[in-house]
Amino acid sequence: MLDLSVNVHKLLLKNPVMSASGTFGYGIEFDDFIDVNRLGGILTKACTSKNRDGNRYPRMAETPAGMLNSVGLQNKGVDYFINTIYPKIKHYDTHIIVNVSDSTVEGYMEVAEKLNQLDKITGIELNISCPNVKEGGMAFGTSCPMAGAVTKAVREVYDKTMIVKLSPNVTNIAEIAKAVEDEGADSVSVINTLLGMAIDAEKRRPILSTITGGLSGPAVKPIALRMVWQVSKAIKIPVIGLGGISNATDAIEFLLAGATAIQVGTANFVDPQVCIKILDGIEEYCNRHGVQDVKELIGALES
Amino acid sequence: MLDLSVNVHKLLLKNPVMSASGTFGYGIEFDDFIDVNRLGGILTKACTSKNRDGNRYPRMAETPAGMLNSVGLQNKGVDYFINTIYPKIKHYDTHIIVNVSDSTVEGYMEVAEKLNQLDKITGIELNISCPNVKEGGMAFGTSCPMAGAVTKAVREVYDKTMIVKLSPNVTNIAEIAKAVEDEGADSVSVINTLLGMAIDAEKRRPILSTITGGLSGPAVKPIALRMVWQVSKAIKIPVIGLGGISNATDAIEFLLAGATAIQVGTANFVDPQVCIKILDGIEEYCNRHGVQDVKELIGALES
Amino acid sequence: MKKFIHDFEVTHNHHITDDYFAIYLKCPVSLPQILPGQFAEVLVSNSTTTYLRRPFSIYDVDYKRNELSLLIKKVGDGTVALSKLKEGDTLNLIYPLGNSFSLPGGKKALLIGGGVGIAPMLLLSKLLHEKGYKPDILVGGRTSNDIVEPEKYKPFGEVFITTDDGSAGEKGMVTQHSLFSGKVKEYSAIYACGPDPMMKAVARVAAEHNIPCEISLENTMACGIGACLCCVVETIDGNKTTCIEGPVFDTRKLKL
Amino acid sequence: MKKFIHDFEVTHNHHITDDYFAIYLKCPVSLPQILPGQFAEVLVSNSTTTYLRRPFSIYDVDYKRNELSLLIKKVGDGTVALSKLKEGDTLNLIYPLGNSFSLPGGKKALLIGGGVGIAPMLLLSKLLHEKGYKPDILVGGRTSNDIVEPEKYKPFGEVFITTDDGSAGEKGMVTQHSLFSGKVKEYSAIYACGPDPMMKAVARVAAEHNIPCEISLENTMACGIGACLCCVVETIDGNKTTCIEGPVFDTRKLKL
Ligand SMILES: Cc1cc2nc3c(=O)[nH]c(=O)nc-3n(C[C@H](O)[C@H](O)[C@H](O)COP(=O)(O)OP(=O)(O)OC[C@H]3O[C@@H](n4cnc5c(N)ncnc54)[C@H](O)[C@@H]3O)c2cc1C
Ligand SMILES: Cc1cc2nc3c(=O)[nH]c(=O)nc-3n(C[C@H](O)[C@H](O)[C@H](O)COP(=O)(O)OP(=O)(O)OC[C@H]3O[C@@H](n4cnc5c(N)ncnc54)[C@H](O)[C@@H]3O)c2cc1C
Ligand SMILES: Cc1cc2nc3c(=O)[nH]c(=O)nc-3n(C[C@H](O)[C@H](O)[C@H](O)COP(=O)(O)O)c2cc1C
Ligand SMILES: Cc1cc2nc3c(=O)[nH]c(=O)nc-3n(C[C@H](O)[C@H](O)[C@H](O)COP(=O)(O)O)c2cc1C
Ligand code: FES
Ligand code: FES
Repeated sequence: MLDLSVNVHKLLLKNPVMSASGTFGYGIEFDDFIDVNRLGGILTKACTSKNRDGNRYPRMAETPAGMLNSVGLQNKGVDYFINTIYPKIKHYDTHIIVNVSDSTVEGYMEVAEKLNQLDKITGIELNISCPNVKEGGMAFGTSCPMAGAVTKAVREVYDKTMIVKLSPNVTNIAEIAKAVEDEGADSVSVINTLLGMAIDAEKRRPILSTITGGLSGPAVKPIALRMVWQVSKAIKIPVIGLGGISNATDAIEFLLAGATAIQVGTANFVDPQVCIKILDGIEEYCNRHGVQDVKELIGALES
Repeated sequence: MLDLSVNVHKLLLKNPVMSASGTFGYGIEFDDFIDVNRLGGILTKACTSKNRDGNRYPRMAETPAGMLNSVGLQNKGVDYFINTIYPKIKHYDTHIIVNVSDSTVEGYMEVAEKLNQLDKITGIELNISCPNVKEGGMAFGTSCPMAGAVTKAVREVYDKTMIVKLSPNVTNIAEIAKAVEDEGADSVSVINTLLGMAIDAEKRRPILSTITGGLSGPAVKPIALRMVWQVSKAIKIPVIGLGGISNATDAIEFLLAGATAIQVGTANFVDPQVCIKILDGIEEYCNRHGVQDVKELIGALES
Repeated sequence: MKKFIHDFEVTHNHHITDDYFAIYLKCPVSLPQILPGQFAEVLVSNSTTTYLRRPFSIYDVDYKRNELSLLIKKVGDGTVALSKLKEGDTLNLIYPLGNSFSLPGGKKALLIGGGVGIAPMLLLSKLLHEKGYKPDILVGGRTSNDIVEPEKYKPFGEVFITTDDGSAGEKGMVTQHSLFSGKVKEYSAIYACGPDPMMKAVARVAAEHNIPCEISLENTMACGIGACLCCVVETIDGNKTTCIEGPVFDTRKLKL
Repeated sequence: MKKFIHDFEVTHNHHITDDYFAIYLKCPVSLPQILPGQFAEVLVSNSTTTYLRRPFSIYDVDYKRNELSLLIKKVGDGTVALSKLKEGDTLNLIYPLGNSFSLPGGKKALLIGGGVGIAPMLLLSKLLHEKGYKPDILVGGRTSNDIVEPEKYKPFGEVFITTDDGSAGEKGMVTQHSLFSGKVKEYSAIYACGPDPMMKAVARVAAEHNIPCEISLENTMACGIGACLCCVVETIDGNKTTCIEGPVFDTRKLKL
């Protein structure tokens, strides 16, 4: 029997395939297309201490093999999440991990502390890498002291599995990974979006209301893969890989590079069934290669 | 009459379209396909103080809307360039700018000093951003002090136009741009390749002999455009934009973002006539938009 | 409403003019019910430069033949690639997406389509006609070339035409059509779809005459299913997704 | 040799087996002379996941009809997309690229093709035949399904076949064919194209018998015209580009 399960710190995932924050709603949006319960986990869209309207439209631009977004953390705040959304999603038989964002350390702490009370939220992902907000966001993720500080502060109020999501917009991502590992992160997810820009040449204007936005999709895969490889060599806690994963081959590449689990983001927009196809494809790959336990693939790159 | 000329420091380019280093050979390779003299300039492949074999095969991997390369500065050294290549290319009626690389500051200086003697080499481009060599290369381009130091040293031995080519693999590219401006760079080119990786899932091995390589092509365009915009706001010397430019619309986006001229790289592999198509397309755009002087477009982004 | 994802078969790709084409698609299973104003997210698999799906209103539905059609204007690489599909090719659709128009309060309604914005008005005029309403259909375009298949609407209501250059119908913008000086007050609802400036003008005129007005927006979308929050429009109740809470909005709710 | 870039018209896409197809292409102008072993860089414009051009040996040339053909094995998205092209479609080629095989020192020569590696051997056998040489053509494959159009070579020489599983011809690898125990010493040249391990084995056997041997390499390429230096192979004289200084190399020069 093929064992597809993996461990991200205390979380036992039934398989390594999760959905990425901000690209999968709360899972519900995909109920018509797939059995969400089959996934290893769901990362919800960002949750902040207060209601946020997000940025003005336009918030997205297609780019070669990818897209830019500047949604800007639109959500109704942690209390709304707890009262209105949580009841609708807690039936899922998979790990529900909430992506936590804010502009201040106190804000991150407030959200984490409140989520700590929810039984079916088995972990959080600290988003210290959002390029689309004026304050906080990516700034936390691009310096070791700030990344360490927010990790440390949230660690004090949060008991369960705490994943820290790293920004790729840095000179040395392994350094940042070490900083958050030192301050108590249980896992890191690599990568958030790369800061990019799109221009409408005819109108001579930026396409996004925010001028710059976050790049995602297949275009970023080579960069994400390199960063997962660098980070997984530098730290001991599990790495969750993401960035452009669109099929099972991509997913396996991330496992080989050192990821314990993977997340699928933008590809969900192109094919809402892609997560399940990736899962089935990983199984097929394991069977074809005589792999009995998917954990054998983690970091198994020969070089 | 439409004026397509632009000034990169002392260089008067007949138009803003140049070929990017390492993707256009010495120009000769394209003689069968286009009239190379029509270009604003040619950037030669990297020239180092000594002969270099480059990295082992495989040196390239296709990626979504792009490619990774790890050629690793293969060239026969500056003396061979002067004696054997220069005589074959000096007839071109366009600016020939040599891309200068090395592993040590002294190496850069040696190459620059020798090139300073060649009449028809009207400028050099300091490549402080090559991700594909073990020593030097990108390391120079990812810290302000090192970028400043090599710029300063070469400035002392080189009189003509000195462009410094920046690495995108940094947290803050504007800072590096300022550092090289302060040390005497006449212009910067933005961007070199992004560090990426590709894996062969079936063989469980990296595709490139060097494991990681430099990402280029349309995939990187949104990142390059953002960096050109950031850099051109931060410094006063002209910015040359490149990264994924594949058609006239792309080129115009870079001009609008603040580039004085542009370079076309990987797109030459897909269409060896693309530089001329871009040039014709810019002309068509200007005519259609009532632009009499292409310089009007530089930094003309409304926001 | 449940959403589906299916591989449709192209039964016919009808090139109407150089710029417009209608593509007829056979569903591999029984078509679910489709409401006027709903759209599909189409996967363009024959273009090297198109990554995300493209949203198109559902133009017509033939439940008997299990077919639906899309009316498309060539504006970029994705739509040009779709125009090249041939009989027998496959097209993957996520559908039916979005909300629908609400029924008018009285008998008469005005349906306005600008250019390819006319697409959702076909199903709407059909439905209104079936339910015993009296729709007038006003089709606007820049030139006569932008007045696409106006005869399709004839069975369901009276058709009026305007063009910017007067090459067909009355000259001027849709809101300058004589309907607006004449019988406009008889309408108990105005429905419109088209370019932004036209939508704003229609909303203004509707407000002036105090007629309920719904417009269908064409915000750029990444997912089409409410997952990405890219397609939002500002309303008096905050940001709403165009793909789930729209594309049809009451103009009084929008911050236009 | 001057290189060209042209839009060819697909005149026929011949599906030989599930895995192999030959695509016939008409040149819009007079075809330049094409040497055996030369290749073309093909732009795949009907695949969303293929960015760079793909190199293929030129299989056959018909100067009278102004046509050339490519023999292609489906291995990934690019080749699968090419297999879907239909008569009348357009295909952009940069060609003719690379060097060619040199003529044998004596009358008899052995041409070896493994799988789709047989492609460049057709023009070569034709040329040798024309010039009065006596080529033997040895075609190897995993199974009989990988022995593609062997009849094409019959007019120009004697054809021998091996398959790994013995489903056609002799069983075993090409270098195990009885030719190598028998008349191998009569050959004054061996030419080969195929998978890496086969090339190594052929080079070894040729060296043992002291027969000059040229192989055609299939290094991955980005540009095909000597501009990128991605396709290099290590030789005793340093790195050489496969696209310009190859794809044909004397095995004694290679560090295999
Ligand atoms: C709900 C909805 C229903 C639609 N119904 C139809 C329909 O029935 N028929 C039809 O032809 N089109 C319709 N559209 C618009 C259609 O989606 C776009 O024309 C299409 O996505 C363009 O794709 P492309 O690759 O050809 O162009 P691109 O290369 O993506 O873009 C070409 C140009 O068109 C502009 N553009 C692209 N998408 C949009 C958009 N959504 N709104 C405004 N400008 C845009 C771009 O800015 C660019 O200038 C609808 C859009 C929405 C959101
Ligand atoms: C000079 C030359 C001549 C060639 N002649 C022919 C020919 O006549 N007929 C033919 O069918 N093929 C030929 N090839 C190989 C052909 O170029 C590749 O099969 C093709 O590029 C694969 O494209 P793809 O998109 O289908 O596969 P990809 O998706 O790019 O790759 C699919 C698989 O094939 C492997 N692959 C891709 N390219 C190569 C390569 N060049 N060498 C080895 N493995 C590769 C990849 O690693 C991957 O595992 C030739 C190659 C060269 C360099
Ligand atoms: C529309 C959109 C919204 C996103 N929102 C969030 C978010 O709220 N929090 C977060 O940590 N990442 C967010 N991301 C980043 C993704 O989770 C992911 O890190 C990134 O898109 C790279 O993965 P991909 O290429 O598979 O999409 C968002 C991405 C997209 C495209
Ligand atoms: C095969 C290859 C070789 C390159 N060699 C060099 C080089 O020698 N020196 C250099 O400064 N940049 C080199 N580059 C980087 C390009 O000049 C350019 O900065 C980069 O590819 C981004 O532009 P593009 O996306 O248009 O290709 C090389 C790029 C490629 C693809
Ligand atoms: S398009 Fe994604 S939420 Fe509407
Ligand atoms: S493929 Fe570019 S040099 Fe050979």
